[in-house]
Amino acid sequence: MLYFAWVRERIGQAAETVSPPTDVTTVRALIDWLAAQSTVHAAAFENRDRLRAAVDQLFVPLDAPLGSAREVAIFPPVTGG
Amino acid sequence: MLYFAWVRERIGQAAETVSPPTDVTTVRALIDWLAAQSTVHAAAFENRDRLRAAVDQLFVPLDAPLGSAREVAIFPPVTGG
Amino acid sequence: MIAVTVSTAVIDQGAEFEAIAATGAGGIATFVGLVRSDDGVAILSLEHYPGATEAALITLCEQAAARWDLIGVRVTHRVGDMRPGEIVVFVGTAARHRGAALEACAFLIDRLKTEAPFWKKETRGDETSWVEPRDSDDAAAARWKG
Amino acid sequence: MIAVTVSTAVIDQGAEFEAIAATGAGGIATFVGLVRSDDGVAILSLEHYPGATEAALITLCEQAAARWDLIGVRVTHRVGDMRPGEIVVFVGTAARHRGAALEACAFLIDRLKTEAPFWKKETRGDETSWVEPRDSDDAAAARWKG
Repeated sequence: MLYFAWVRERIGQAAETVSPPTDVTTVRALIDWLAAQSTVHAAAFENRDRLRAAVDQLFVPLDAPLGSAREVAIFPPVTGG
Repeated sequence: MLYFAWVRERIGQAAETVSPPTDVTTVRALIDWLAAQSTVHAAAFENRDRLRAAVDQLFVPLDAPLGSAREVAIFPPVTGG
Repeated sequence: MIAVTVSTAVIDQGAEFEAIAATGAGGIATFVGLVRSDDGVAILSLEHYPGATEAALITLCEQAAARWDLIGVRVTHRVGDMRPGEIVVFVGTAARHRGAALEACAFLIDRLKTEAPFWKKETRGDETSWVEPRDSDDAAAARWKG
Repeated sequence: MIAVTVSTAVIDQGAEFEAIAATGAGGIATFVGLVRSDDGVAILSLEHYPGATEAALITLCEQAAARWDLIGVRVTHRVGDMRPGEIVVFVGTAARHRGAALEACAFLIDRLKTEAPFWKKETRGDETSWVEPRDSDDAAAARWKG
């Protein structure tokens, strides 16, 4: 897992390795599972509408399948430029 | 009179002072009158569609009135930038 | 010619312009985003997603090159901490015809704002806050659809 | 802040950019037209109508400032003889919002091409020829009507 911006700040770390059960097959399910593991994650992910995701560096909707993803990133909407 | 670009080259001078008769009241009539004065002017003004004009530095259609203009410029369509 | 750079180095506008002008094109359009001097921000911090950022910018440049007849495309984005008046992003497009250069430049900055993984944090006095995305940015990006 | 310059001096893009960036704005759009290096032109000569040129450019800048929320507008046009790779014209717009800067910049160069009294003559080898206006320039200028 990679976290950016205020998601990173609320989680308290930029990266962690997780091993979700096999029935966690989408990004949204992964977020739900992480939120159930700790109150820190639950707080960081409180408002799902404000979260965006990338799977193996490709931007995807939260309902996208995880497949055999090695790298999942969770972050707020982007604000560059 | 001021001339620019190929109009200036064909007339052979950049400026001249003229005194048209009082019945020359538009830019187009002034061009016609000048063309009648010399073959050089007639050749330079041969194709009226390719001429543009300014009266006292304001861009005007050829049928615009001369009024009491002090400076009339004749030139091709512009090509700057 | 596509050139994408993401770096903490100060962006030198003159050098960026020379690089895109070296294409020999007749028209160069640029957009430069700077840290504003007038709204009390002392430090603007840019975080990004290394690797994914560069890939997203290259994809945008390729889309622009496919859509307009361009001789060169250059996007240089700074990350890290920067101060008022410093350049955040340089977008430059070179083309034979000015319309292509101008439209591609607008396309790139509009889409970069919504599709490249950068996040801005502003420091005003002792306060820091993450910049919220603007609806107008989504609208600007959407007008290039289809 | 409107700044219009017509001069035979070489245009220094870096200095032009610094002048428009000094407004403190968050977004700067620029368009730079150069003498192309690829079509055999050895010298491009720009003739203009002194006095009327500056007035036409100031009018265009005022129209842009009335139509968009701009912090600065800068148009610098070179006249006289210039060589491939040299800058013919610099248009720079500064604004709080990038859309205003980008649109005003496109408006200015489109309208300048059809409304400011400049004439281009190209020298290729021993041949010189006056540049003919392009229909596409009239079309580009017309899209800003109304």
